[in-house]
Amino acid sequence: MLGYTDKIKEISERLLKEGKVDMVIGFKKGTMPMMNEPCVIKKAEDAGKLVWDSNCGINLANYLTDRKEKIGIIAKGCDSRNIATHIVENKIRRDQLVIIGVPCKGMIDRHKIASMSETEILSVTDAGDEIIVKAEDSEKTLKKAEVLQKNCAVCTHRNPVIYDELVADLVEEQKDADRYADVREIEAMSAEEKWKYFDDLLAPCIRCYACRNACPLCYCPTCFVDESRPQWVGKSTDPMDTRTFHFLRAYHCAGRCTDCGSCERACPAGINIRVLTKKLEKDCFESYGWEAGLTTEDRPPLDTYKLNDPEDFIK
Amino acid sequence: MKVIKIDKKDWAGGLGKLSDAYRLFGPVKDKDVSDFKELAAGELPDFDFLNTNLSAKSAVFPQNEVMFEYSLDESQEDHHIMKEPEKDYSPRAVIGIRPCDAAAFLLVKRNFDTPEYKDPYWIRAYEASTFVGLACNDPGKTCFCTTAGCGPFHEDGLDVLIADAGDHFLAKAITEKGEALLQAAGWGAEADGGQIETMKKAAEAKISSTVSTDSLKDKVTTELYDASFWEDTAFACLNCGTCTYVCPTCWCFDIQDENYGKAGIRMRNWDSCMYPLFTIHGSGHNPRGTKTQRVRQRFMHKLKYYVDKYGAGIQCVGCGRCVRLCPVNIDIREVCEFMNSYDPAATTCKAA
Amino acid sequence: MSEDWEPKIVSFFCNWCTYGAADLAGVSRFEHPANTRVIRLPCSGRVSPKFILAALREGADGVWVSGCHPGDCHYIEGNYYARRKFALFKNLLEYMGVEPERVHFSWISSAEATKYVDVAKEVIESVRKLGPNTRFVKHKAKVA
Amino acid sequence: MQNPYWPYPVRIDNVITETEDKNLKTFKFIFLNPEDEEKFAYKAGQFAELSITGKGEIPIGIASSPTEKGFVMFTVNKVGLVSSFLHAMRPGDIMGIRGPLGNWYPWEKMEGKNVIIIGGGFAFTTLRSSIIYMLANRSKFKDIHVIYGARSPGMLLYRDELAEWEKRDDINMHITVDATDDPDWKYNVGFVPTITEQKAPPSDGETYAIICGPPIMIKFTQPVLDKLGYDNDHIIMSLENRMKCGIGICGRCNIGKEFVCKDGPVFTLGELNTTPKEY
Repeated sequence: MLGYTDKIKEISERLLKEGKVDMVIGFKKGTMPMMNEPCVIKKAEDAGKLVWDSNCGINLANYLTDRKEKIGIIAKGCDSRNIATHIVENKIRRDQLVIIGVPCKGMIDRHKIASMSETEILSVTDAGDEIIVKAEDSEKTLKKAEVLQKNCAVCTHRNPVIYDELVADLVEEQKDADRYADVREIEAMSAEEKWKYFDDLLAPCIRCYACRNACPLCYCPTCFVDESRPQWVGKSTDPMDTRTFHFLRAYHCAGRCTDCGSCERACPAGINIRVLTKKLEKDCFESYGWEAGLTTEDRPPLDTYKLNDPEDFIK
Repeated sequence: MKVIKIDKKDWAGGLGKLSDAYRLFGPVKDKDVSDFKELAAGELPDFDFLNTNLSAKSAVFPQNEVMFEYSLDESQEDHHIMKEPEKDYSPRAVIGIRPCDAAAFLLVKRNFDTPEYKDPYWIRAYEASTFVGLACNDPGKTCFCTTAGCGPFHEDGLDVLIADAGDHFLAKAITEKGEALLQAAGWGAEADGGQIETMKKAAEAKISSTVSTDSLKDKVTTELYDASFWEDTAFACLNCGTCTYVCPTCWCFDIQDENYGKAGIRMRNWDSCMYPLFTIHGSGHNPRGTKTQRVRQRFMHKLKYYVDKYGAGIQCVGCGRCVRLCPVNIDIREVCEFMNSYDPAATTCKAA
Repeated sequence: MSEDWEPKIVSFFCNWCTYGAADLAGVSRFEHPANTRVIRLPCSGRVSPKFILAALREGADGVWVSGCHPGDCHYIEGNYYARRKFALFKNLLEYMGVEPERVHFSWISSAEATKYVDVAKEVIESVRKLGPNTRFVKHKAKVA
Repeated sequence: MQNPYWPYPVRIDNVITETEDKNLKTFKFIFLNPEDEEKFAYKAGQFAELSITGKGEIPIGIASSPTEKGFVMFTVNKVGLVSSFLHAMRPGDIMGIRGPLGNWYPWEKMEGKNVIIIGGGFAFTTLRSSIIYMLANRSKFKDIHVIYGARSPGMLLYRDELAEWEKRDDINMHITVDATDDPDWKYNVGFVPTITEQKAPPSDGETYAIICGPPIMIKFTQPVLDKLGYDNDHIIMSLENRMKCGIGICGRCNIGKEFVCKDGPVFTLGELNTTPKEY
């Protein structure tokens, strides 16, 4: 992704200078290795702060919700799909946006790379298809493809689906990715095993809601966890409450989730929460032929129906 | 106080003896993540960690805690009357707590143990605890304890400081409580205290991250509050509660009644100033309704309100957890710098 | 499972069809087991997944949702939307380890008193076979 | 160690529907253990947490006066989970009260001074407490003025008592409603700031003004008081914020370093001007 940053700066500066947008939403370099911080640039002379590398995993569509300004936004494939979803759900208007598309080669898994190093990591830099990991007493070169975020490894929409500017030529899409291997593995378990699997998966959850808040789909004015009349779910870390929270959180993303991986990336407890949203993604694809965020024309699957939708489960 | 040498081969045995007299809490690793848990019989604390994901505050202030029990069954004599549950406040030892986490208890104590009101749950658990600290020989890149009133070998708040010296631990009793614990464990071989001093200097020299806090107390609250940097600082914030939950000095909580048929409990749960629900009025009005207001509250509380209220420095021990675990890299060290160096006059001039 | 255990089924019935069928079964003196607690709703489309989870959390052994046959919705298309919602919901529930026989769906018109009785028996018997529900049941919170 | 979270058990003795919209009810409570009433010694302006077992707690200003013995009284607006449940409760039901909490109007400072009370809507509760208290200690205060406004005559709280106070000559009542089509209405019509401008005495330099009401009323009354010569240290306000613990520990109700529940709810305007306006 070399050269992306320069192009992003150039486009952003131009858009701001020409007054085409009031702000550009992008990433600036973080204070930590493998972390870039979402930021907003309002002046052309500040466009130089913008960066792009393999650490831009947070979904920027999250920062668009209900904004009124004219906005330039940097968008990799998944961001662009969530922007499309935002447009469909009336959380932003298309004509407010100048989408600066980024053909994406995947983001790296910061949890995974951190756990691969004995000592604290000092810096991680992109070098083409490789990344260089510097730690206290070592320097390692890793194949980027081997340390991608799990969702990126199976991504089939790396290129932005809608855009007004493009920072580089489109990249080749991954063709033979097996998107749902992990879901199938769980589906094959017995009810008992499934129950145990999720008990174990969700045990470290501290109910901080980072997964919910990192998700561009979660913008309800009052989340179901905050409703008190009636109260749907308890507030403690009781396993049943935690499970109810994760069930409903995932379900609210049904037919809308683009598998951008923000939830998992944000989770401070390192929980692989995508196995929940991916199940719904898979079902939507298999039952209704639906992939979220590919167009701004079609209604999402729970907002429409076909007369002959499958109903084997109904007596 | 005296310094004891504990051969590592005597470590498990000593802990075994301790478990007769104390409930033991310590860092335990689960799927690569270290956190403080009550140790099962025979379970050893796992010292292979920079710092735990969550702080050790849960040993005294659990994320969910029963305050009262009640019955809603009107055939019962005492229905609808709150009753304090029986709780286990027998001696507990928190083994392997980092000095920063222990120092944090002292900051938090100012909130729970006030001249007017005493929080009985926190105080009883705190008083029942003996804190056995594990000094940091290799502090992390995000540790800024030495400029946050703390340090890798900091002793305030600890009862015993243990330093890992290779094949043995050096244990320094800091309080009588600590001395009693060492005795109960049967560790008694006296050692030279000088080595701890040397290790301490070496560890402190490794701290590369700092904050400046000297000017915070002189800032005018309302000026700092109205500063222009808050909007940019808060932009990336997702308003999740990660920073507050992992923080050893965040103490805010919510109170909830939970009913199970005709009985129930009043409990408290950690809460977070990051959540809109934290402050929303019954009318729907919310004095901290925006993300920027909530982010500002967190930093103003830690770095200004607390400083002014108690005159005892910032409400932060520099453990670096919020820096490491923030999903969007909001960094308290940067914000502290903005605040400490804030000059309203300069900002006004620039704008004009 | 104690001998005299009887499954408790929480039923969410559409006002325009299944609720009427249950009524008709009653006035027609059709015999059927009394394990269901009925909650009447204006449409199967009104059934939120939160309702079903709430029933399980409160200790229901089974949940039964029933509405109008496709094409018969009083509000034209409520049950079509519901159908998709239920399909995804049931799949996710089973994915998380809830037994498939815990939660049931049916289409029963107000004239189908016989179908009502048959499905009621089927629902109750399949839940009886599973035994008391343990999934998603909220017990006293494990708090310190 | 006394547990400050433990509510004294009380029995609902009486429930009065105060307003025509039925959204405000006054609850009279009697302590199950008489010794708890002594522990609950309070001053006008303080509040308490009403604890509904199984639902939660709500912070409510105490409407009865310390000079009234044998019961405590609260007027509650029906808003959320707890207050709605309370509205459905009946005499004889058991619940809890935790307090008294917070500070109070500065009675020591106000002794020997003129006092003007300005209230709007259902914020009149602790003002009722104050009026009863002052009338029971009438000699301690100079002139007392009360300006109290509601949307309509049917929305006024404590109507019987208002009528009685109107008859007295040791308290100057200025009752007002925003509007009314009642031909028998014999008091003022107009918003509180307007009536304040017309009826409130100018400050003699030492007069205290206590204001309680909706934010919009406070916003427009404040300039009127400025004009009448009240300085910021003689304008006293009582704040509301979301609260849980009520004792300055749980962390949510702060304005700057002050907690509304413990350091307030009563502040002078002078004090408020030095804190962030997070209320």
